[in-house]
Amino acid sequence: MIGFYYFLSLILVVVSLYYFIVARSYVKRLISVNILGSGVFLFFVATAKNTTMENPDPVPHALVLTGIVVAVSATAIAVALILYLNKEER
Amino acid sequence: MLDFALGIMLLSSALVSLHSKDLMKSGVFFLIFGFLSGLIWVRLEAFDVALVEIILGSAITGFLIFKLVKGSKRRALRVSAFTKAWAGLVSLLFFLFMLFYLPTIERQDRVGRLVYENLHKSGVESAVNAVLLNFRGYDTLLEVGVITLAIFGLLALELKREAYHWDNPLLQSFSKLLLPFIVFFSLYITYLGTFSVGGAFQGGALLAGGLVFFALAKQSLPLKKSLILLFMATGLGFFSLVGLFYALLGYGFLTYPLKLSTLTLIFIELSIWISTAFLLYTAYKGKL
Amino acid sequence: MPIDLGYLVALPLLASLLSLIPSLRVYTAFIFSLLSFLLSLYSFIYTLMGDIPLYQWIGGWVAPLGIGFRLDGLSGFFLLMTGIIGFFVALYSFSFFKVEYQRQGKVFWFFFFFLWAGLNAFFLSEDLFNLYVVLEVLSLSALVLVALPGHRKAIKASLNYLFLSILASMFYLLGVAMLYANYGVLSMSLLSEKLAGTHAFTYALFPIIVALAIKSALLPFHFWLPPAHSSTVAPASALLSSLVVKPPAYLMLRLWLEVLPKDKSLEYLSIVLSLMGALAILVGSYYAIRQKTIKMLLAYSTVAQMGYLFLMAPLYYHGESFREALLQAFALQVFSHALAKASMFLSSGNAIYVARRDDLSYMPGFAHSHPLTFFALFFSGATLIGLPLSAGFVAKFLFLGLSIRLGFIFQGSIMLFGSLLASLYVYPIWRESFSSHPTKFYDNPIPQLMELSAFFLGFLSFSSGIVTFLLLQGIVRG
Amino acid sequence: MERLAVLSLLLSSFFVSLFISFLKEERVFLRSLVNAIAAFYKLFVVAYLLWSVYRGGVFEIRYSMVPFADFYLTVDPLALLFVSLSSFLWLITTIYAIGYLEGAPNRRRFFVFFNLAVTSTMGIALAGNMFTFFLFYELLTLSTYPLVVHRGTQKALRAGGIYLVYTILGGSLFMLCLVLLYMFVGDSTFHTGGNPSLRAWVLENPLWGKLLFYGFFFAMAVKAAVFPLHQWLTRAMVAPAPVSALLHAVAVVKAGAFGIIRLVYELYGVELVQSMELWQPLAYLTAFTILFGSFMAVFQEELKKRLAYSTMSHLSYIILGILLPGQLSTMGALLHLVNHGIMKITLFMCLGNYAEKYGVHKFKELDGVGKKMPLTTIAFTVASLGLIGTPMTVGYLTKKYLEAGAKAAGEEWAIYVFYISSILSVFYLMPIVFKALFGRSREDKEKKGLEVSPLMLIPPLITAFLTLLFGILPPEAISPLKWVQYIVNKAYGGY
Repeated sequence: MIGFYYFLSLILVVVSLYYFIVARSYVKRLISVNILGSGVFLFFVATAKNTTMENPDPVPHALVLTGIVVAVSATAIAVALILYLNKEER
Repeated sequence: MLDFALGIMLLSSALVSLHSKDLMKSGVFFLIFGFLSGLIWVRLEAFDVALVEIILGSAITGFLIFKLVKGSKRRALRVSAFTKAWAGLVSLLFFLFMLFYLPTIERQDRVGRLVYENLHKSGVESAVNAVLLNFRGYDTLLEVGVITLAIFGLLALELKREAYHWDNPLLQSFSKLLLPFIVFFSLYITYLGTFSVGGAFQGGALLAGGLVFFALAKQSLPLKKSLILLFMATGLGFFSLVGLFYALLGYGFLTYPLKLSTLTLIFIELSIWISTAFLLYTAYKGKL
Repeated sequence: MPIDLGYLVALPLLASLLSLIPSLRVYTAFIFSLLSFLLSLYSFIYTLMGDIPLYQWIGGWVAPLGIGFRLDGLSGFFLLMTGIIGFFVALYSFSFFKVEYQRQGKVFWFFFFFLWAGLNAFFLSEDLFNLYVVLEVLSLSALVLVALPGHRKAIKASLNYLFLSILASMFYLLGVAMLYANYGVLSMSLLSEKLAGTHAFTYALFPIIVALAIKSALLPFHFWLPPAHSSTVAPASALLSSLVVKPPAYLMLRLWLEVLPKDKSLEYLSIVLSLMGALAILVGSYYAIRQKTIKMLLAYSTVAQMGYLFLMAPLYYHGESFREALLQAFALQVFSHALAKASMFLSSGNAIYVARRDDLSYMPGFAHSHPLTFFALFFSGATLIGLPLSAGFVAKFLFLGLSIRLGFIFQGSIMLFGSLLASLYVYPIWRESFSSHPTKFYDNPIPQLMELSAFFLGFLSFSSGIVTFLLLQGIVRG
Repeated sequence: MERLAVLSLLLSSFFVSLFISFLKEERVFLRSLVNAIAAFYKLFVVAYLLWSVYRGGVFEIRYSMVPFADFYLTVDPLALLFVSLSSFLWLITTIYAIGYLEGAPNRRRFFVFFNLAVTSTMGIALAGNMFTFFLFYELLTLSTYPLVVHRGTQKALRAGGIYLVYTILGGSLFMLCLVLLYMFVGDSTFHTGGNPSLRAWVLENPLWGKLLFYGFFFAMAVKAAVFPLHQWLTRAMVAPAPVSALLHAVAVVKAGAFGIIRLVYELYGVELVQSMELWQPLAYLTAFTILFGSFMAVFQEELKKRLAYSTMSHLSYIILGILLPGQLSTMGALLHLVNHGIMKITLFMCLGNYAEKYGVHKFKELDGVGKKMPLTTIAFTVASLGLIGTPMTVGYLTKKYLEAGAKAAGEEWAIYVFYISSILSVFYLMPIVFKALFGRSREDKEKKGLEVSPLMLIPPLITAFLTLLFGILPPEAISPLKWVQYIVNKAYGGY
């Protein structure tokens, strides 16, 4: 089962990498980078489960929490900048 | 089986969101993607992550992207075949590369066991929060720093933008009623963090969601701007002051003595809770 | 006696918050930049005399569980570099924001101190995941600094920078996740023990290297840098170009020399990196020579100068027996470029201040009107070329010597050729500042602090070559 | 005490430049005072060092600057020869420059770089190994570039560009050779009679040894303006007169020649240079340069350019003297290092006076200045005679030694080269004197008082006087000749 999740995370990363490169609008680029991030987080969380212990490893969970907050911060500022550019265009 | 179903759904929502020419559709599917990934975290027993993902990763990011979609022109620029080709090549190579890598991962105990062994010395009972606030508290300090930085950044640039809300009287009164509950519920979640699933970011994000809802319903908070600013800076300020305080006392930077650790951590959680909430709220509003 | 290294991070963080209070802004900026500078200086002096490497486990939690600070010769030296540049840029900014960009001056300090905290944290950190968060701190604060002028060009540049840097961060995080999955630790010192004799880490290395290459603008990923560094205000440009691109390269050296075991795949990687570095030197210099505006010229020169750090990658792989000399060369190249580039960007701010435009051909004849700025340009230009006594010369001497000793003729010749190219793009700046053409004479004075800080940075970059033995003692001992 | 003396020799002018750079442009008097005091102080230190080195004192400063190479300063007789020459001429030029630049803009910058250039020259003289030599050699480039472009005119800027191209290319070559030297041999210390470890290595790898020797030679030949590398020198004459005088007659070009002395005598060693026949092709090249320079000088309309070509030719006298085997030619070369400096600086200062007073820059404008400016013209005549090699002047001495040296080495052709060059120099110097003295008289209205300010008049007179004095002094007296003899005896007694 863990293997499936690893594979899923890999697919997410690869696909969003492709769309990141071909994206021509900021919105799509932002979405793809966010999905790429989710893929990486999935890798982390799958690793947390990939242990001999009964409970999953809490460290990756904490790291992913940090990662999500960081990603949201970056997204927030990107959104603000893009909105500004859009407004200028109009 | 459920895993496979979830996985396929997650993947297809991601694909739709990425591929769709219609930005609105992309946004909607991105929201769905966030929600589904929340479910997957639950399947993987990452309840804390799930909570944050659903509120932050899915709801708040989704809202932000919606705002963006509204303002963006819906025109799809042509992508040259060449770009597609090399993007495809790069991704394919990366895919193959990672495919070779995946089998090298082994099932093993990583730091997890150590966390559980030292849990009683951390001052909280929940393992994730022990890592977050104590064992790797320094990461969290910087994380609070990052979010503070980002939101102050967008304030500092003074990128003016118009407000966006729903004009619905029913919604307005509902939001007024709802807000106190959300405040208490988010505080409760924050408090839960000391011994179970929950914590400051989760609670803060929840409160932020409530505040955003409140704002969407064309309501404004009865708070002064300077107070909101203060709330926003509380997390980082308090956290780094605590770090400095213990360093000055000679315990070392961010090193809590065992007796005081629970108390300190609760205060830190509270400060992060309030500032996360107001930071995300401001992130949504885009201005004070 | 060692100090608590946490101060180096927490004090600037606190300062950034305090600087938001309008009535305290100036005092905060002054006191805390002085304090941070002194702290860096103290840590540097400690690396010269005290026990190094010094580990400090935050919260008392030792490595696999907690995060550590690590202070050694190299990090101490870079802390000093950050301190010096931070301090002088702060001095410059006092005057600069009084006479220009007053609105931006109100918020500048917040990001300035954040950046400083991030840099200190980066050089001290010992934990790979922690470095990810710090990288984010750095790139977000850099990004805001890029967008600071608020015009369309700046916003666009900062947005492009943001996207690439998020992508890079995600790649880096993926690499860290892979390492954690395989080895179960995040601390660099533990990792180096665990890596020995294994091969799986080479997979994880790939996304990490790509991420670091993007962040330090190595050639195929360099296109974000020139617009980002040239479109913002002078003190911000100075910080970005001198300091913000350096940490990724530093981390790479750290990994290379201290964490990764010797592995055949690394050799191939090092050759690839070296080729990219060589291309960066050639292409960056070529574009720098062709630029018509000062700031673009300087930004492209940053691309070229960063190339040297990667050009020498095969040496890091083959040169265990010269580890010390390599570290010294690396440290000096980073140091000299950082100081010189900061000084040049500050001087370009002075040029724009008097001439009101960025064109090279309208650059004021500083030699005749503003001697201090002229000296700043002169000394820092000499450092960029790598003329003796400058620290840049010593770095190039060492790099050249090591590449010959280890048989890397290609790298050596590119290095020499690169400094010839550097003289080609520095020369126009010198020529214009000497020109006594009447249209280039401006007699309006520049605020003294703006001139002095540019001058001292240039002077230090040039004269530090003569005391390298003193500056690098920490590295020799470590 | 000894270290202090060496350091203060090096740093006195550096501190002056530092001090001046913080002084306001208007503080003329203080600036001049500080300059003069430092110059006198330096002379004093030189005298002290001369005395103690003669008595066998050893002075050195050495520390490891970079992992492979040492920063190494040492005071040996050869260094002192160059040091005393440059610090004496520095004093003279400083006085001259104070007068010459009176009222000109940007004097502060001028003196800052002037002093930096002198510091580098001192460093070049005192350098105890090739690494240190290189440091100061490049620093000299850096500090003289601003002097060349001092006026900031288009012409000056272009000249500066060419100067940089040549010197930076030369510097790169130098650096490459230096690095190779360190990587293969690991040591670049100057030893009387040659560096032993280098010698061992060269004997093993003769090809590399040869290449390295030529590399070093051409890197220094750039500054010494040997034939294909001389373009910068003639163009650099746009610089103000004191710059041309000190830097392009003494410091810069002589730094190249001095480097070749160190290279031949103390790095490779005469024995090696001779046994490997490294010197021959270079000797032909320098001989050609002598003739080429003299020949070109004859046709130069611009007076400073004429002197520049003459400098080029005379520098090659020195280099040829170094390359020719045997004690006598060595003595000739070392003597000419000093003598040419004294004579050439006189000429430049005199030209500066002409230009300052009557705006004379070209040959045809010279008419009649001789009568208006008798003292300057006397000095000019004396120095010209010296350069030609007339008896009773120092020029005669050097020429005799060089010719004797060529004879002793069995290279008779060189004697003819010297003869032809002497004849050519009559053709390029004497017309100036004649035109100045016997040309049409000038119609400018009479100006009262001295022909030029005493600050500009006394220095050339002193050097002209020395040209005569050292020429007629008996061999026993204290003079450059005696010191050169001492050096050569030590050098050739070394093995």
